[in-house]
Amino acid sequence: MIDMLTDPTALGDLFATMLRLSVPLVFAALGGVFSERAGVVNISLEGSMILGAFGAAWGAIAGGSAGWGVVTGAFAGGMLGAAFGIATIYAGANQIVAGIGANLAGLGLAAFLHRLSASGRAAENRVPGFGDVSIPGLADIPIVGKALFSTDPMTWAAILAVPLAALILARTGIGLRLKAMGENPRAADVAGLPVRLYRLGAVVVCGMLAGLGGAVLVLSQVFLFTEGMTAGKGFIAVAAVILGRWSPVGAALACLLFGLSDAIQLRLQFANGDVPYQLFVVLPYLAAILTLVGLVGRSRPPQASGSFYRRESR
Amino acid sequence: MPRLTLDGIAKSFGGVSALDGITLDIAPGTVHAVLGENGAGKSTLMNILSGLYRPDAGQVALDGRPVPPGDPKRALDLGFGMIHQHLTLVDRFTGAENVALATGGRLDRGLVRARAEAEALAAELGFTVDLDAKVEDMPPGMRQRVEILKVLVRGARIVVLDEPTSVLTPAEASGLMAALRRLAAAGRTVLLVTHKLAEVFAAADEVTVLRRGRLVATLPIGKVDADGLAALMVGADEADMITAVPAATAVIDSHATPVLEVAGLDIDDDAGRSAVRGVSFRIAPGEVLGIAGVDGNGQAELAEALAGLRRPVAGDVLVDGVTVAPGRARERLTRHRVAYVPRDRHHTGLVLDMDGARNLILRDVDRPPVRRRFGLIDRALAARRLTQAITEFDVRGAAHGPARALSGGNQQKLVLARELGHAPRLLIAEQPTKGLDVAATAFVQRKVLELTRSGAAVLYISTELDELRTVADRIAVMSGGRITGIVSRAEADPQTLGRLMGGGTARPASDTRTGDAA
Amino acid sequence: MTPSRLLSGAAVPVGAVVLALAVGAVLVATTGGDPVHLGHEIVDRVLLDYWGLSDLLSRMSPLLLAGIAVAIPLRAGLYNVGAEGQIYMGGLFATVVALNLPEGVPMSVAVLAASLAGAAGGALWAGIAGVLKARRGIDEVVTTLLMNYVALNLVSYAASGPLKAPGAPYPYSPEIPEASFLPLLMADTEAHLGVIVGLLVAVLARFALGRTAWGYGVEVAGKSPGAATYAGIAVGRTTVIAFALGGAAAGLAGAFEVIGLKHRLYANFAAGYGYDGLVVAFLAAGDPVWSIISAAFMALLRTAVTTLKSAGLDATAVTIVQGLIVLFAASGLALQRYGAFDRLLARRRRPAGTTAGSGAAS
Amino acid sequence: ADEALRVAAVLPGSIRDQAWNQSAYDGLMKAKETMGIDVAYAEGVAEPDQMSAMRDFARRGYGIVIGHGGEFQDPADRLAKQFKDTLFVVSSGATAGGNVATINFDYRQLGYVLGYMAAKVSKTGTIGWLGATEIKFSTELVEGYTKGAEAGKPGTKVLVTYMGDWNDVAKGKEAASAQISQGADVLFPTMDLASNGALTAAKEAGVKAFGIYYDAIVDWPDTVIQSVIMDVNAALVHFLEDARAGKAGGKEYVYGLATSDAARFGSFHEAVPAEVKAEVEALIADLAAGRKQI
Ligand SMILES: Nc1ncnc2c1ncn2[C@@H]1O[C@H](COP(=O)(O)OP(=O)(O)OP(=O)(O)O)[C@@H](O)[C@H]1O
Ligand SMILES: Nc1ncnc2c1ncn2[C@@H]1O[C@H](COP(=O)(O)OP(=O)(O)OP(=O)(O)O)[C@@H](O)[C@H]1O
Ligand SMILES: [Mg+2]
Ligand SMILES: [Mg+2]
Repeated sequence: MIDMLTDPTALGDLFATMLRLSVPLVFAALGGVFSERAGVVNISLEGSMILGAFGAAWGAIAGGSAGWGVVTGAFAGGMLGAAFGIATIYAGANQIVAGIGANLAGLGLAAFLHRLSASGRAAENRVPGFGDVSIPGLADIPIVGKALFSTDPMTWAAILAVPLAALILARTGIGLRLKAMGENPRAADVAGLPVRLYRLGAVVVCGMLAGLGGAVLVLSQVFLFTEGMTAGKGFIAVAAVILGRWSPVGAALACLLFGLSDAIQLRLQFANGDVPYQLFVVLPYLAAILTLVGLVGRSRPPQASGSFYRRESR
Repeated sequence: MPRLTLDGIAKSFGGVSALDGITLDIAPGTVHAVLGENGAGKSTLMNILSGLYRPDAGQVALDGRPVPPGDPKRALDLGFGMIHQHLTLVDRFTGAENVALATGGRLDRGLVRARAEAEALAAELGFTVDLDAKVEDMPPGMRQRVEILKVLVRGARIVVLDEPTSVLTPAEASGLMAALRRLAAAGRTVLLVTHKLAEVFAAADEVTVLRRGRLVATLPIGKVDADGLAALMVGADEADMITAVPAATAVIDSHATPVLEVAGLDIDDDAGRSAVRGVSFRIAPGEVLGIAGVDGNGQAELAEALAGLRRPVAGDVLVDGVTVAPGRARERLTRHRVAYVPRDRHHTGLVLDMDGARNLILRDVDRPPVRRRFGLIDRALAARRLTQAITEFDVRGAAHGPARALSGGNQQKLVLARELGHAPRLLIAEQPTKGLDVAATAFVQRKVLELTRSGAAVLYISTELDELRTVADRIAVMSGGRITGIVSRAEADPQTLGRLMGGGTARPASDTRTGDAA
Repeated sequence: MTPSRLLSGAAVPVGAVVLALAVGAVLVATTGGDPVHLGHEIVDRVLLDYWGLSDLLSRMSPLLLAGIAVAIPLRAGLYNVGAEGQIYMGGLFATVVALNLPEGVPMSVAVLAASLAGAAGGALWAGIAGVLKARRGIDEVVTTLLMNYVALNLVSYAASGPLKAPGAPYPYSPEIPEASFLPLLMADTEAHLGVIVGLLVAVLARFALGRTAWGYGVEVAGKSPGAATYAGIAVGRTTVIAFALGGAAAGLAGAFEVIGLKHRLYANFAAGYGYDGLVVAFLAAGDPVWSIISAAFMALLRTAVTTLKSAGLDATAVTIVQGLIVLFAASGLALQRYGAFDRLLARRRRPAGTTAGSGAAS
Repeated sequence: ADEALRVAAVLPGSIRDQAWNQSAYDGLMKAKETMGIDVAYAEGVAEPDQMSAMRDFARRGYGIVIGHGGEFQDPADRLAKQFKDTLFVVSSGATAGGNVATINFDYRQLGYVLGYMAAKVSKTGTIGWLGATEIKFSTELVEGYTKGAEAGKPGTKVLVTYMGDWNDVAKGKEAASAQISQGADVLFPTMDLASNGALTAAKEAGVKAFGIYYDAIVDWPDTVIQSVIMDVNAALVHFLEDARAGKAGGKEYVYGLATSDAARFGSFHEAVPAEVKAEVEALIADLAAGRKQI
């Protein structure tokens, strides 16, 4: 199995698998970063992802192109984000409980609508997705070339989204204000900033990004929607947000770690038939825990994250 | 220029009235002081002006036009700017970012501009601030200065300040007062909440006194003196107590074993930088040693180390001649009977989300009599302590609810009641009268002296020289992490202390090393 | 609490459920179902039925214990997202002990041994997250979440490998000896003693947290780490202990699922209880005793879900309604807690001339 | 109506999984349609709730209660004692007797045929098998598949991947890609919805694959070269017809190539060489006639 790391083709292949497994996570995790930096702990990423996946499939079929799928996928994910946001930011519902509720509602709704709108045979509901676009020359770079430069637009979008999100948070006024909502909403409030609106905005954007994460699965990877197809990726994205210390780049790296270890375990498995497969399945989680212990260490969430902001409470 | 009118403002919290029928008329171009005991409702009133709180009744008007209630954004747009008693800064932002946040900074350009304006203003006010430092790394005084800059940079027309000078040095405070006068002269309206009567006389044109949520009087400053104001605040019968100057009468036995002996203490700050270097001193039974100095010169780390919250790098600490193990808070509280009034009541002093009674057993919850059989807490005892604190220390509003709901001064009183209530051998007090009203300040100073009469020692850290000269027998000055000199109360004139704070020594010194603390 | 307040307190969750059910009824109607009939089903088969009650109780046991598993660390300011994994570890430990008990051990000893082993398994698993938090400052949310996956796979491995019953078509262990069966509360059902233990643990936890010096330390560590350091409370140790105790409660839940319900270790024997524990604890604002109410609520929901599915309701619609109920209940409770309803009423009353607040304070 | 022929099933997964659960659901619906019997089901029932869901049906008076998966064996055994007049049926169950019946497919036999064919078709000498978790269904399929491959062409390498998940389509795709990149050119995905991902990977890479449960060539015309049709559907109807005739009891029902309406193979892809096709057909015939045992 060493050839996985030494043979350029196998390595390139591993790299490509890592990237594909990571891209949906990256979108969702970026969403999570925005939400949590604005002070809202959002575990409803899973719900937004699955609704996004359904939305993307429906939109791409109805609109006849993958582009429509992107729009409807983001919209569907954002709608769940909005519902979660109104419950937590305006009504003051506990963010964890509301997140669990939103996940259930999202999972249920996606499957419910799918059953209403599509036949029971996946292959009959094939979705027009994105094809790979190749950049001649660059695509021939060994190892990373094919994965990075002969791929679909969603992967590029994810790769661009990470620095963009980092830039927004670190360098723009919006980013500064958003972070203030998560650190000390009172400071933002007395500065005349609409705390709840900002938070809601962040949560909706988060839902949309998670929706895109779901859309990637449909539009770029498997070209169909199936019930429960996100299979817990939203929770992995939540973990990636924390593992990446609430920073876009960190979260993206954490997603890559999950993707890489999953890619490796899928390759290690069949060469080691006598090792119980569960050991391979947990590899990504163990890798993440070890990374936390060895590399990441102490981390501080945004100070006001998880809290409901009420103006007249001291 | 705007004329500010308040008409029948009322506000209650959970059925408890904090303000009742406040009607005021403030002329443009004046500085208007607002005075009152702790819990009188000053902050509540100011928060209503800034739109943070929505009044239950009444209205605020600017030039006759009503200001929409409970809308901070509109209030800002109309020109209200408020410096809050409990700072509204983002700890993990730099000073400049905090200013940019308040001024609506956009992209990098906004940050640069906000920074430049804040810097210019700081220079004008005589403030030293490091705008590139994170607020969480700043000493309290600097945070206060950032809060002030943040609001003033916005160019508010009505500037509301809620106890802005409680952690400023005298020089900074007078710089601020002068600036307020200039603002008024330029036609702005200034509302100043303070407990320091000197500031009232220095800066204000008019003064309003609140008592228990009601407006007692509004007077031009020329028509009233300090005693008169005190009487208005607390009622004539109690006013005498305030002005009775406490006399330092404890007998200091400088030959007895010192209660506190500190030898060669080196302490690092959170970032691992050297904060205190080679500090040695003794405090005799019955003695109050004051520590003066500009905030951030190692006082905080010294106090924390002595309280067992921070492990010194080197040096010894002896209480009553017994070496105390480094960094063992519990042992200090109980075995050595060290009391500690921390500078930050929100972070260290109190558990804001616990009620008064539970806060009062923080020191000794795990020992009798609070701890009873099977590890049970004696809740009746805690309740009795609260009753006692309420009567003795006059903690207002603490009978029910979390400490969070208390006014700033009353929170401070709760801490003091707990720390002074255990007959300590040694009291370490950082800015213990911060935010206290005049009566409470005098009361605390009396309590400190009472303590010394029982043979206890006190380390009294304050940035206020007047206060130190009232309570301390000797005053040590800290600068750059060192004690640059210790002088007796009699020698402690502002010039000497000022020189020591600048890093000089009392004797024209040869062992002054200022550079190496960095 | 005046009777009228209590009433309004109950009104909110009930209102939330009614609202969610209304949405559910619309969904049912769109798929051609009969909402009224389904309503009858719930009343007849869950609320007014021996077996329905037994189902409710057998689910309440793990839900309540999982809620407590979240509530205890929460008191120390820590989020235990790992009750799920801790339940699995509890089940695993209990099974190993129950399967290896020497023959002829009296029932009480066998049950106790398996239960304690389960508690130890949960405590150990949670304790790891506690130690990582205390020693290295590693965020407990992510460690507990990730460790769930590890625990699940560990149990899956055990049930399909070393513990697998010979010839089993699915990963499960042999049946544990009858001596280690947890006694039943209701004959012929699965309503086992676990729910009683859960109630006791809830009361005990509330008592220990609220009345003892230890609980006080936990509370201070949770509410103000600064003050805890000042008071010399060992925050690190408190963290580990709070986590371990929470994990023990979850482990107990897992043990009971094995010795009380399934009598074997299955690969997915407790699916979802740990995450529902978060809902239980947070709906109860972290109070173990109030968790009894929220656990009963969640047990009712879970029982109703199965009943609705068997009554022919589309499972996806059921899931939507389930999610909405949780979402609405959380929102409704919050609106009530922060006095939004009071304010609404007061505002409406004000024109009539009464002063806000004064009437209610008695 | 006939009391004994009210039939209910408890399904562990979604009726839209295009696999295990859906085939049972389809079978019920077909039985309802063709035999006019009263059917009910509960889908997505998690392990802690499975016992009470089965009991609920028994109490509602369903004469036959199916637990669709090996995990229902124990609940069925326990309930059988309480409800003596109900016939409990465990799909993929282990032991029958009394009023508990099991329905099984001869997974080894079916896997053997495909392994044999894969080895014959493979050009690289490496073939793949993908599954979700280690249950009887999976382990027996793998066993047969591996043996068949060895019989088809000694030395054929079989890559086995357990994904740990039945429905993660994206991961199914990557798991298949991993096998393909290791040289596998014939894949046998046996998950539920996740198989769609594996088939997508095969399609994109231009390698061949097998379908399961239904004749998948209709949906994957370029990719699927043969399908093993475990027609739970037909098996159920079979069983229920027995039941209507009063012949069903606590027996082990095993469907294999001998009961070719329930367990059979689908269409060959035209690209399958004629001689391979002939050999496979001969093998199937031998197995069906009992001339060959595995
Ligand atoms: N948000 C709040 N919630 C509950 N009670 C409050 C709140 N704000 C103020 N109060 C109560 O209102 C009363 C007035 O408080 P306020 O802070 O206005 O006093 P203050 O005059 O500013 O006192 P200090 O000089 O101590 O700062 C106090 O009894 C306080 O407990
Ligand atoms: N989950 C909850 N939802 C709403 N209100 C709650 C909840 N938990 C506690 N309360 C409220 O908090 C108050 C405090 O409860 P209670 O008096 O029983 O606690 P306690 O005095 O701390 O009890 P003990 O000291 O005996 O443990 C109660 O009046 C109750 O109304
Ligand atoms: Mg105040
Ligand atoms: Mg209590």
